[in-house]
Amino acid sequence: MGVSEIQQQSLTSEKAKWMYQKMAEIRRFEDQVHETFSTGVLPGFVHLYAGEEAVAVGVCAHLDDKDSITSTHRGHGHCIAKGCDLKGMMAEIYGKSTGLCKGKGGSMHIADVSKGMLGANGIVGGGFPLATGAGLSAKLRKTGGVAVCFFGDGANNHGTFHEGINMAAIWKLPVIFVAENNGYAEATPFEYASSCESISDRAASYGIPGETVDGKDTMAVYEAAERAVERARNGEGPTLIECKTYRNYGHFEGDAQKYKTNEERDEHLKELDAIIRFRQHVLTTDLASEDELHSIDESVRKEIEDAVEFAEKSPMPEADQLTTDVYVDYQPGGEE
Amino acid sequence: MGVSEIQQQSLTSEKAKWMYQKMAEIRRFEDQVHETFSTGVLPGFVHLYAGEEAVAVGVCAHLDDKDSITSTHRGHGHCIAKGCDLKGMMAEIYGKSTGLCKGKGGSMHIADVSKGMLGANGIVGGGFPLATGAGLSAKLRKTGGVAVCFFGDGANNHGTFHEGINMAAIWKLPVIFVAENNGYAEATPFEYASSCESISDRAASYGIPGETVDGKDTMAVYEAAERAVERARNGEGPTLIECKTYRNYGHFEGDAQKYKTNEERDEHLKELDAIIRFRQHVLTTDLASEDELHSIDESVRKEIEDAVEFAEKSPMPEADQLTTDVYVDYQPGGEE
Amino acid sequence: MARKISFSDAVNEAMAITMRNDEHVILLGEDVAGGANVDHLQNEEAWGGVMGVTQGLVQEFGRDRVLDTPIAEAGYVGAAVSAAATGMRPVAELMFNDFIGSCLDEVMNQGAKLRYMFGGHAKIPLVIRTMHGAGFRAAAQHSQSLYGMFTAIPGLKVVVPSTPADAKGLLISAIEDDDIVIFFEDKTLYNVKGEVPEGHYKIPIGKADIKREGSDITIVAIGKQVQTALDAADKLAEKGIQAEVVDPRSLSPLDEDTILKSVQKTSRLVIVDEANPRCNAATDISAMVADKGFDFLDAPIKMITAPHSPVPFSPSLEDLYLPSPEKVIKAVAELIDDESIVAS
Amino acid sequence: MARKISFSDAVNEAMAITMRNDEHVILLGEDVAGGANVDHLQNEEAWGGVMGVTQGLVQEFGRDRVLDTPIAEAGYVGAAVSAAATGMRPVAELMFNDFIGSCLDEVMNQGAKLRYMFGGHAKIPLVIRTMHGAGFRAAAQHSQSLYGMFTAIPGLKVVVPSTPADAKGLLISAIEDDDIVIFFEDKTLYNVKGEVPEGHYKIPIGKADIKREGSDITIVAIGKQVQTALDAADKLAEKGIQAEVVDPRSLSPLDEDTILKSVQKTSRLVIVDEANPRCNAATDISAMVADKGFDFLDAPIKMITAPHSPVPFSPSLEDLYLPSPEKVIKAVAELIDDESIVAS
Ligand SMILES: Cc1ncc(C[n+]2csc(CCOP(=O)(O)OP(=O)(O)O)c2C)c(N)n1
Ligand SMILES: Cc1ncc(C[n+]2csc(CCOP(=O)(O)OP(=O)(O)O)c2C)c(N)n1
Ligand SMILES: [Mg+2]
Ligand SMILES: [Mg+2]
Repeated sequence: MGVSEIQQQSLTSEKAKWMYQKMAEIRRFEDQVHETFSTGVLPGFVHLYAGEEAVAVGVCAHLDDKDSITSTHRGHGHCIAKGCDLKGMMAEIYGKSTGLCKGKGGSMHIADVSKGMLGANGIVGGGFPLATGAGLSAKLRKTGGVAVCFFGDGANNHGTFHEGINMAAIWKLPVIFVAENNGYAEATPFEYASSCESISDRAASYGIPGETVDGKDTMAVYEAAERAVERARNGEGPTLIECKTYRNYGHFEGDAQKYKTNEERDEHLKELDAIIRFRQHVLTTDLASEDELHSIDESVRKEIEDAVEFAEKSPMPEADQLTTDVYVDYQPGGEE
Repeated sequence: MGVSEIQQQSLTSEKAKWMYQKMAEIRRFEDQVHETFSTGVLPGFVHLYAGEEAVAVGVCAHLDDKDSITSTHRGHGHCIAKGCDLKGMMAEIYGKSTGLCKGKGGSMHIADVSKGMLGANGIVGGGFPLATGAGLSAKLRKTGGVAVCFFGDGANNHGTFHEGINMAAIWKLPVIFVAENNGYAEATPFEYASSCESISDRAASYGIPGETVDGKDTMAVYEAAERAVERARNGEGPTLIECKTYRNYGHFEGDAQKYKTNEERDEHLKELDAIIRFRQHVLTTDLASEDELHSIDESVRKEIEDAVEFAEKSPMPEADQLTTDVYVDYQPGGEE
Repeated sequence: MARKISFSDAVNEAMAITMRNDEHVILLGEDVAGGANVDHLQNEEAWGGVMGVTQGLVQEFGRDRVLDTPIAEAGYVGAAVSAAATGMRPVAELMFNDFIGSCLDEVMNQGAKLRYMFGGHAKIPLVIRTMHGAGFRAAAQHSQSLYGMFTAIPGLKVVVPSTPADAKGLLISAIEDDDIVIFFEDKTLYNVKGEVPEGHYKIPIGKADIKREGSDITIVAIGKQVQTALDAADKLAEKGIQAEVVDPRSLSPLDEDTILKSVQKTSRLVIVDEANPRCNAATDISAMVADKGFDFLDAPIKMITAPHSPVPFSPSLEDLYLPSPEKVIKAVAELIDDESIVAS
Repeated sequence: MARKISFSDAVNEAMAITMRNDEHVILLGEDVAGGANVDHLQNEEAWGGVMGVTQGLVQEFGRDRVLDTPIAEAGYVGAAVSAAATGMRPVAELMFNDFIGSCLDEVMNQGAKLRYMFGGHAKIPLVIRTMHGAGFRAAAQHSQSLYGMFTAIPGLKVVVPSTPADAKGLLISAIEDDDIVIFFEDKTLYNVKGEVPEGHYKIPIGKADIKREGSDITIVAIGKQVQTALDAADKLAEKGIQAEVVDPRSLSPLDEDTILKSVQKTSRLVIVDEANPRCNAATDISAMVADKGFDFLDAPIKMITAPHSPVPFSPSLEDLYLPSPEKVIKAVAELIDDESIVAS
């Protein structure tokens, strides 16, 4: 975890604290959802991002509202890192009318287009073409924005990976493809399903740079993303970054995780933990003080409590919401 | 065009003559269809293989009926190289009841499953999963067979390329992926649409061997295919071979070919012509005599004439054929 | 009395039995076993399907016949098509029917058409098992009921069972069938238990089943909605109205005769289909009756379906989205022109 | 009298006009220009679409706005969806509607659902132009009419024009619409000429058009089959039967009122739809009338469609596959119960 020169230049104290805060928010948000889910209150499929915080935050640290991201079924972390409102997110997961999507989307479809968050996505591989299109749009509209596609190791074998990256490459679009290689797609190991050793090896197929970083080393992700975003903003085209990471929970809530070993879990949940490591880094490099981080921890705890309270107290959507928002200019009649 | 040792060992005089014959059949068949099409007799879209004979023949020289191939919209050459009946093919292109598919398929869907020819295909990229499945089937049924997927440079950017090859690779299936890079997909150059320099570069994504050969050098294709088929039969998994080639005619009959230059056409139709070069090779290496080749030319001419006559004289399918062959065990009622 | 097992176990049994009988039957799909290449698992599954429906099969048949695939629906469904064309009898699992978006070409343009395009010189003995249905709070991309889309495609057979016993007998028929069969399993039915015969038995594809006899009105219902119809019928019976509940069981082929005979008897028809309302199985059946059974009808044909909207996530909305016995009863009241039926 | 131009030119004009008015309108698809990166072509097209429909546009608008794509339907249709969600107004060309097999997810699970799943906080002003229809000897994978599949999907609008003037006015409406519109062009109509107004005009999506007035029977026909219906109507007129021909023009939304009013007037309905017969637009319209217009009907609702088979290649079979005026007349004769109509 050496402190390179680039990073010393680019990472301000303010940004470091923002990153720490976002990582803490993600972790606490997910731990909270995990706990609440176990009580049976939450509907549907929920996929938690805990453990992978360094990826979403290390990348989104370089983005602002004019930049877009596409996400996955495991999208809470991307949402938080891209600035989505925690209360609106939590309410959405509860299916409440105050949710970011009025309760119509749920965990797998949280979005906030105004923030450039183009949606969690229930379809594996769904994000590649969307990110490419957002990059095309940014280029044509000359916004200076970039698009980031977060995707899993499982998605790396879907046809849309190939089509999306190839198109971004031939058109030199400002897109960054960020693989979150957490070792498993559901219960299937990366090594079984993928014929490549590293996902970044596949960059060569598209004549673009590819690199693999320790995805639990926040600074490593941050630096790789910095290079890629700069390339994209300079009109040099896409980059593929593979972040080796690990999800702390199961594929979704309810997964017995028979495919994991105790050793790997222990290692990842303890010494390899991204937040512990980033905290250490920030302290060592004097980017923030113990006190500052402590007060962030406290405020995050409060934020999440508030979000839960907000979600719990919010009403469910009313019946008249069922067929609104299907079209812009008309509402299909119900069947009764 | 050096004569390597392998090739001297493997290419018998008999096989060389068979190859010459098949190449001549393809060329003459396609020239004939081109001519007939211009008279307005032939229905539909017709994509001609003339110019690319070395690929289909150089590969299929290593196959027999237990081996399968998948083909493309430009399928006549693959059909002939895999042993489909010329009369049945021609009748099919005319839409006659005596066609290989009873006139129901047409040029884009000629097939003869008994010969391992799993169909021309109107869907670009349609062949990748099918070839992988045929390879899986051969492996599970332990037939010793291999499957070959012929595909174009345009298809190389379709998602099925990625999915099919990845699956064949992880399961080490006996499949050979043969790119026919004729420089264009319809009116779009390979270099524009593909972010790779060579299609074979993409083999690295799948941890399999990839090589590029002069696809108009029959022996180069033959040798590359020999290595790949051996690898496949030995259970070592798939190979990707890119054959650089050229189509003598337009994308389909009726294409003005504005995207080609006169120089490239001249070069390809004359000094680079695969049949002229293979003829030369066969004579130089004494695999056949001038007389033998001449009599092959004559018999091929006769064969094609017979095929045309057969097709012309054959009847159109009867009305009762409209809804047969949809299901194995019942015939859906017509709407009158 | 036969033993009672769950819908999920019935489906599992059908696979186990056919796999024992014919070594060409293989399963493939995402995590149908799970844990491939995991040292401590070997021939032990990690999952046995996302809902556990294929549990135990890799233990019995090994990983060559219970094949975990990459997330590549076009790849493995297309592979299953040609494996079928070349001598295998695969059962491919498309985890959610919504994922047809990633492999429609392989089903519609390859699988369904090969036999016809090849002039009958091919057969594709393939089953695609897939999960459908709303009510699971799985939101818009994991809750659709797309059997109408498949019914529209010539060359496919489409089966939508509503009970464990039907599921088992129909799945055995599907696997032994020489055509492609798309086999729909409602995710909210998996835990429902019912009497299921032991061993090998077949229910023919293309035969509707009268789930309840009645003389006053015909209710044709699909999949899980058969239960909605039966619940409505129970309540109607309390009001003296005898509803006949017809379960088509397969939508392609459709057993037109059984439906028409019932309408001939009752003169009134309500169709319950939880799919979106346009170009769906409900309209298909209605149109068939409006043509061939017009003279039997004394009243309009009513359809109870989902509205023309994606499936909402929020439980409050999703419950409204689905058909219900109340909605069915309301439609019946309209047809019988007796509002008092709805009242209580 | 307005000038006469072809259907193809009418479509082309609609694109040119909207592109001039709004720089956010771009075209993308395979060979919409053709010849990208070819030295001697530059901003000159090689093709301008496989049927030449987009000819001249790259010359006027340049390659940034008339964008040739790789053969990657999921890629570029998906890209068009998010480009639309982020401020562009793309017109993506899916060369043949059959290729939806390669990009259904992008249309059905992304494009059509994003707005709803995002609680209304997104709009997708995207048009997908696509070719459909049999009769071109293009065989099973290039001849389907799949508008029923799209009509079934909430979130999409579906337009199927039958004349050059409708095509232009509807395509302008589609491009200026804030929802996804799937715009169907029958490949056998491209050379058909008709009067087409100059300049910018819109025909509203969701308004049917009565292509011929009549009082004895209603014929609802879709796309190219409007002409089949008109031909049948001419022959029926010779026998003294006045058929009203209704062209829905858009299937989603469907102008139910115009259809119902016509049936109210004529009491009889035939629907002509060249799609395969199951779960198609014909059954959809029939079922709508069998519900909401039942009391108007004096006879069964007949549907003239293709049979339940893939599109055959052979001309002799393909001609039988398609609806024809004769088939329509035969259906009318049945409904009016006068076999003498068919005789000559
Ligand atoms: C097209 C498609 N196929 C399958 C699924 C079911 N599914 C949901 S998540 C998942 C695994 C994804 O693995 P990966 O991409 O590695 O992401 P991770 O869950 O590890 O973050 C699968 C198979 C899906 N949602 N979409
Ligand atoms: C999925 C799909 N997309 C588009 C087409 C239309 N199309 C037919 S052939 C072709 C070009 C194919 O190019 P290539 O793969 O290089 O093969 P070639 O024609 O050069 O042999 C295209 C775009 C198609 N048939 N299928
Ligand atoms: Mg993963
Ligand atoms: Mg090519």
